[in-house]
Amino acid sequence: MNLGLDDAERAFQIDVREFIDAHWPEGAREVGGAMAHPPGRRSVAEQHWYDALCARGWSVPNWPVAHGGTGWTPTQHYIWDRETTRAECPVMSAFGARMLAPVIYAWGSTAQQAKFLPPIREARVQWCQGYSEPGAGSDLASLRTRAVRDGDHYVVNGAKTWTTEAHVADWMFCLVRTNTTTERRQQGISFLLIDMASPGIEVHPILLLGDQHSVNSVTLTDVRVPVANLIGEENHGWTYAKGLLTHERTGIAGIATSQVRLGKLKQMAACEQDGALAEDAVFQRKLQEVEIELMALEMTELRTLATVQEGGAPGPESSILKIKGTELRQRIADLQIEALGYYGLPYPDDLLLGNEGPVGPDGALDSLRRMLYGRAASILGGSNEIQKNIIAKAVLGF
Amino acid sequence: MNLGLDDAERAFQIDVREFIDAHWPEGAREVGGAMAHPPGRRSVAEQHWYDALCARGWSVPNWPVAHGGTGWTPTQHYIWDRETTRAECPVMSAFGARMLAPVIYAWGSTAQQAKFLPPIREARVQWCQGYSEPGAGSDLASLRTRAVRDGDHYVVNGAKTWTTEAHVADWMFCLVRTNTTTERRQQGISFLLIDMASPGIEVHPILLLGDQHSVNSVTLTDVRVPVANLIGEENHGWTYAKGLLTHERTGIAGIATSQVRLGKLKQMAACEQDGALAEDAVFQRKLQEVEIELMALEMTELRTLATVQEGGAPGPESSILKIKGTELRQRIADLQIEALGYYGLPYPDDLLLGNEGPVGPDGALDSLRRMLYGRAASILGGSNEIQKNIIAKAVLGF
Amino acid sequence: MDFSFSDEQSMLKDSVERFIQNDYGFEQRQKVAALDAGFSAENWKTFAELGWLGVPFAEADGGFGGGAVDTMLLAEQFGKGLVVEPYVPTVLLAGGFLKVAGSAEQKHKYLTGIIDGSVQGAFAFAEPQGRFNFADLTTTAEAAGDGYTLNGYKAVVINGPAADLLVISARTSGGQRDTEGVSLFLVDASAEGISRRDYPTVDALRASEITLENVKLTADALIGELGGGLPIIDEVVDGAILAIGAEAVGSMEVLYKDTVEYCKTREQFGQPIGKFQVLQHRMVDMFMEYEQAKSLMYMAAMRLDEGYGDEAAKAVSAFKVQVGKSGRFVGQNAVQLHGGMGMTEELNIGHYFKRLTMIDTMFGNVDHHLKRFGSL
Amino acid sequence: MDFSFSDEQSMLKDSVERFIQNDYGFEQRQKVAALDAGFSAENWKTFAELGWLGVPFAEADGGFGGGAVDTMLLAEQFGKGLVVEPYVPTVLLAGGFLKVAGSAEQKHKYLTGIIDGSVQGAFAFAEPQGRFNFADLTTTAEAAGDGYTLNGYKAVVINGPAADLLVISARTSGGQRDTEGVSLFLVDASAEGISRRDYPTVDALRASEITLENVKLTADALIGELGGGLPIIDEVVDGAILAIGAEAVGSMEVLYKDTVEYCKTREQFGQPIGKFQVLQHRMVDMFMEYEQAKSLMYMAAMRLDEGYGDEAAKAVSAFKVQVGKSGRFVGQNAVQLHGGMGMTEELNIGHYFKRLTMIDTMFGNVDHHLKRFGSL
Repeated sequence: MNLGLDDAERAFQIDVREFIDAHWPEGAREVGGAMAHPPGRRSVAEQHWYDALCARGWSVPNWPVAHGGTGWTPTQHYIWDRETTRAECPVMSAFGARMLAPVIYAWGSTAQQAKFLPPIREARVQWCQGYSEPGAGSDLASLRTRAVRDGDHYVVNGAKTWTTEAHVADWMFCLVRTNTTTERRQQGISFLLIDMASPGIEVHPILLLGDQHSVNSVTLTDVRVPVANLIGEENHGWTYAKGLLTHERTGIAGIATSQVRLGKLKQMAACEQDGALAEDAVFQRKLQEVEIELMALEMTELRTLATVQEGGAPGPESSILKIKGTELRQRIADLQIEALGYYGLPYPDDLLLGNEGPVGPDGALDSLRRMLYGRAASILGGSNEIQKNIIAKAVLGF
Repeated sequence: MNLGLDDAERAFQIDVREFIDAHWPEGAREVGGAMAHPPGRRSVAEQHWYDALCARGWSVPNWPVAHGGTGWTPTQHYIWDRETTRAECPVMSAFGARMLAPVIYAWGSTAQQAKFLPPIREARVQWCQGYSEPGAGSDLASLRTRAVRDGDHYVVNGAKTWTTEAHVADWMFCLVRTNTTTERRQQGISFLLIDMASPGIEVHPILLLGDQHSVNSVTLTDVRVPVANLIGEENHGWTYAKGLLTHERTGIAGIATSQVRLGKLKQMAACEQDGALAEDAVFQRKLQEVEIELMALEMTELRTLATVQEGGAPGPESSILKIKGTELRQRIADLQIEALGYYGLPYPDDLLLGNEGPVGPDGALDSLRRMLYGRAASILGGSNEIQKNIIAKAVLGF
Repeated sequence: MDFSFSDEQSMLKDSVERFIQNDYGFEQRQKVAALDAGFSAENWKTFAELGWLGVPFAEADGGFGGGAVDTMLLAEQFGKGLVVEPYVPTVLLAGGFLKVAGSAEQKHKYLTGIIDGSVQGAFAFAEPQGRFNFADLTTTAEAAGDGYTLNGYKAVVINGPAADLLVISARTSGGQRDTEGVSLFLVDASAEGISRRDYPTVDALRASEITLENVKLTADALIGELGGGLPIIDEVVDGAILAIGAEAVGSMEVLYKDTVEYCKTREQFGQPIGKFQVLQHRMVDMFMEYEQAKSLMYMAAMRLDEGYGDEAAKAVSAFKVQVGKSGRFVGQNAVQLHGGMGMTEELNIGHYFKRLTMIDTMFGNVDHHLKRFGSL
Repeated sequence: MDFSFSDEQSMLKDSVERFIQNDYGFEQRQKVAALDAGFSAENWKTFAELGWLGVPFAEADGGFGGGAVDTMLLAEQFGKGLVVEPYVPTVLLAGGFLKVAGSAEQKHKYLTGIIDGSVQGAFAFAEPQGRFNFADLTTTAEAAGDGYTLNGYKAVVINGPAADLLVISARTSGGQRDTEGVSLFLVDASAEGISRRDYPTVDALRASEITLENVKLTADALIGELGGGLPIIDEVVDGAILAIGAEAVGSMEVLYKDTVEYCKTREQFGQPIGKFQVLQHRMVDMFMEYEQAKSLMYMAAMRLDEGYGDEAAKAVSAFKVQVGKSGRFVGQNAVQLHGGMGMTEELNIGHYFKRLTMIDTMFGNVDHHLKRFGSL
């Protein structure tokens, strides 16, 4: 048992740092991570970063080596995540690389793997996730979007909602109902890949608190999808989606991001003009409490990763990461607002009055947006209440 | 709307203070209240206090005037409760005066009222409550103690548990099952008054954390109870018991007691030898938080009392008083232990090694006992989880 | 002790309640908030006609002669409707300074306009370095001839864009955080040397950054004693805290009740989500937080009506602490229990949440008022 | 990075686990705790035979050569069994001072006895006025001839009644709370001038108040440098904190698992109470608290094994904070969910709760270690 890096790991860390310095220079860094505003179209700097990743073979480290992954040890993954987060490197959209890809390499046909994996690995194609439906929320299995077979196509009709990045996505992976007469609601669901350019797809923005447009509703009217785009077997989509949800839970912990934000908050409190926060035992205590909980969660994640290395996919324990990770992110965001004092009030957002630029200290508006939009963290991707149900059932045996 | 006392109320307050000074002198005061150790046999000073109360007609202020109550306004009750709690006056056992008596004056026959109420009012007879049964906990309606009619007696067989003060009680009011074939479990239950001297009753102590013996289990074997001791109608006991449970919830808030204990804790923190706690912003903050919550709860209680004055019995809102009141008492007890530092460890209790007297500052052992025994406050009398169910149903309409 | 309202108070409450129900539904509110001005001049006229703008002022000054309880009743209803009209800055702050410390001439000059709705006011007190300390001032007023010259910078002045009359705090003597040496001035918002940067706030109010450059004031601009402004600020702001706290209580009532309704109707996993015990208990907690805040609201109002002093200030701080905590809990959980819908700009829930979050900051957050409570 | 145990560590863990399961059931534990001595001499002999008493000591000194991870594994199992035998005071405190700062002669003189089980130890550091500050000392050691004379009073000395060897902190120079001037002495518990008042603690340990009146010490009683005791105390106590924290983690595991089992079987309102979602989620919270505490336990152990310094001290304080919070939550809720049964002396639950509560106090509570964490 030890936490230190061995020589090889230390060499790897240096390698990563050099790579970052070369391809993601200091300028224009901004904390990424799961809850930052998802990317619209990319900047030149971002595109360069992705190109460099692909060239180096580091664009999809988590994938199996056969499909272009790196085969890193958990420690290497940990080093990679920490270093890139600290440097605020761009984060590839999770939908393709972290959520869909595992389904394709586990259950996709060879042809599908050949067609869909390379563009994701090379960050050339953006995906979105067509799971939630109006009125369904966390209860995915109640979905009603229908896909009816017509020759070598499915004809899809229905509506999806809370579809992040749908407005910039090239493709959507989508759960649809292919059989309406099953006993259990989880049966009769299929997993389809849909080209967003297909006729019959409409995307409407949903404005969320603190967001500047990342979420959408999507309607599908007589959308024709080639049968070749069905993953695995018809009516077995629920199985594939379930495996995927576990992956979603690990990605969402965002510990390194929280560490970066907490670090900035501590710095801000220390640099405050009259030092009121730096000398405020009560405020400092809150920072210390968050820091300790983050340390604990980081260790919990490392323990989970160590288990993964031995046994494969992360178990239901990963729900802890989701619950605690989102709680901590929300608390840090709240503390940021506290630290801002009256400059937590201004919101010169183009949604309201027209944007003349920031008011108050640097980043105040971003902090506010993050605090507001951050409330979604404990709701989306399976609310924290649902996560607790999962732990109660799968870990405690209820 | 005003919080001040008018002239009559101020005169009453002076009256009460003089009465207390005359009959409960400073010496040997100890905070009473619902969670203190219930009285065993009384001291001379206590007996004097009760006698004085009876002579003045103040022993059962909450009762209807016709039965010996005082007819006070809510403000007078509030003044009385505050002044007697601050002076740490003995508190009459709630079982007779606050829990049983309302049942008797509401549903008892004239003969029962004449027989049972005066000894309670005069503090001559002690009662205990035979509700809970082994294995039943908060689910009262599942009770299994049977009462079978035999001439002009019931023959009672069964067992009760968590019976506070059974070992010093003269009588027990008891829920028994008189019909086992009903549709709903709440039906077929009767309300019996049982002389604890009856043959067939055995009382066994249950030792609880921090307690020195107040709780018991009671077995009833062929106990003969005159039919004259049945309250109201046979099989309707649940109705009477339910009304009574509401009364239990208001009694249990213990706000004035918490105020006294918080006051002592603040004093202790201020007098501490090296002043560490007095200058500790974090500890002071916790005291301030509790003080504010107590202020809020006191106002909530006053609002409830004002409603009572208009409409009669307190509604399900009184569950707030139980939940918040017990939480606050527990928090104050925890803070007392925090304040004690290492002197929160010694427990020279006669249950363990033999009692050589206290170690550490005055009252340290009592603080420990209170902290431990205080955990029962959120369990007994309908756990706080049950109270929330009650509010969800009765107030929010679920 | 008496918890009942007088007939006048009940009438006032009913009148505001009716207005909110009939004329201030959520859609109407959103339209009003989206106006350039950030509020409706027409509504303001209605407030004046209904006498609400005169509630706290003495009858001799043309007011209604109301006390803290009256303000509380009015503001609680405003909170239910998420009213954006600048009642607090104009009537309770600008008006409040006149009421508490204004000379007969000053009252005569300005109160009529406030009461009839023709004058808007604001209190410019915050500075970027000062956090929640009213005495932490770098803005100065220097004696100049018969009057004063103001120089400095004021941050986040709520209702700055619309205000005709500014009350400005400035240092006339002492060090940057001394309690003595703080003075208050009545300033015409169009005076030379004043420039503004206007913007909306998170909760859809309007505010300004105000730069003061050699603003010339005559001697009669001073309100209260020279250097004795701090106790006046405490008294006036505590009255305003009661009002925004009461707004918060009104908002919490809407949130917990709307959440209960939503959970009763919204189905998931084949049943209304309100069947889930965890959500029920969460709503019970929301209900209890609301009740506790309401209790301290009554306490603060009654203490203020007994006369201003430490007891009243302590009750106000206790109330503000409770409002901060309860508001955060109720607001966050209303969003959480509404799921994705609670996050949308189109539903009312998120807007109440935003308002509650901002009320916690306004005039000092939980930590600030806990410390103040402990020091009184 | 590596989270796996070595073969020796796994063997040690298995051996303690077996002992707890076979020989230290709750009833046996209660019998042992009720003995006059407060623990079983026979068990202590077994500990010695199994080599546990030598775990942290160098092989050269007759020990096992183990590190913090080994102590952690052992203590975690002790916590599952609520072991009352005085491992921490004897092996980790008295033994720890010898290991960290003892001279070759001192080690030679005492370590054999500690390792073979014939010597009991205790660390007398707390004083009534000192709260959690190791440097706050009124006990003094004055130079007297070749040696020292001790005078003072020590509070709540765990294992005081059984200890043969006391390590006593005393001031040899400086003011009452100076960090310099704290010295440590090895003192024979039967020395003239030492008197004790013995008593049990809430968690069934044995402790003493110790009065020191002109206790004469020879020069070789000093351990470490004169006046340089504080850093030694920090290092030794941080090792002990890891152990009691690991005990807490073991206790939490028992509590959350027992509570889950209880809720699955206990019926109320016609169904197992574990069907109630509110209770399920509470148990999930208990589980998460346990996992978080366990994570920081690993971290603290690994940091200590990297060598003592600020990083290690910081990890230990973080762990102690987490243990305090998690322990309180898990303990209180285990009692709550067991209902009345959780309150009884006859069930194990309440005893774990008591132990967890006391562990929070021992060596400084949550507030103390939060502050220490922030200062490192």
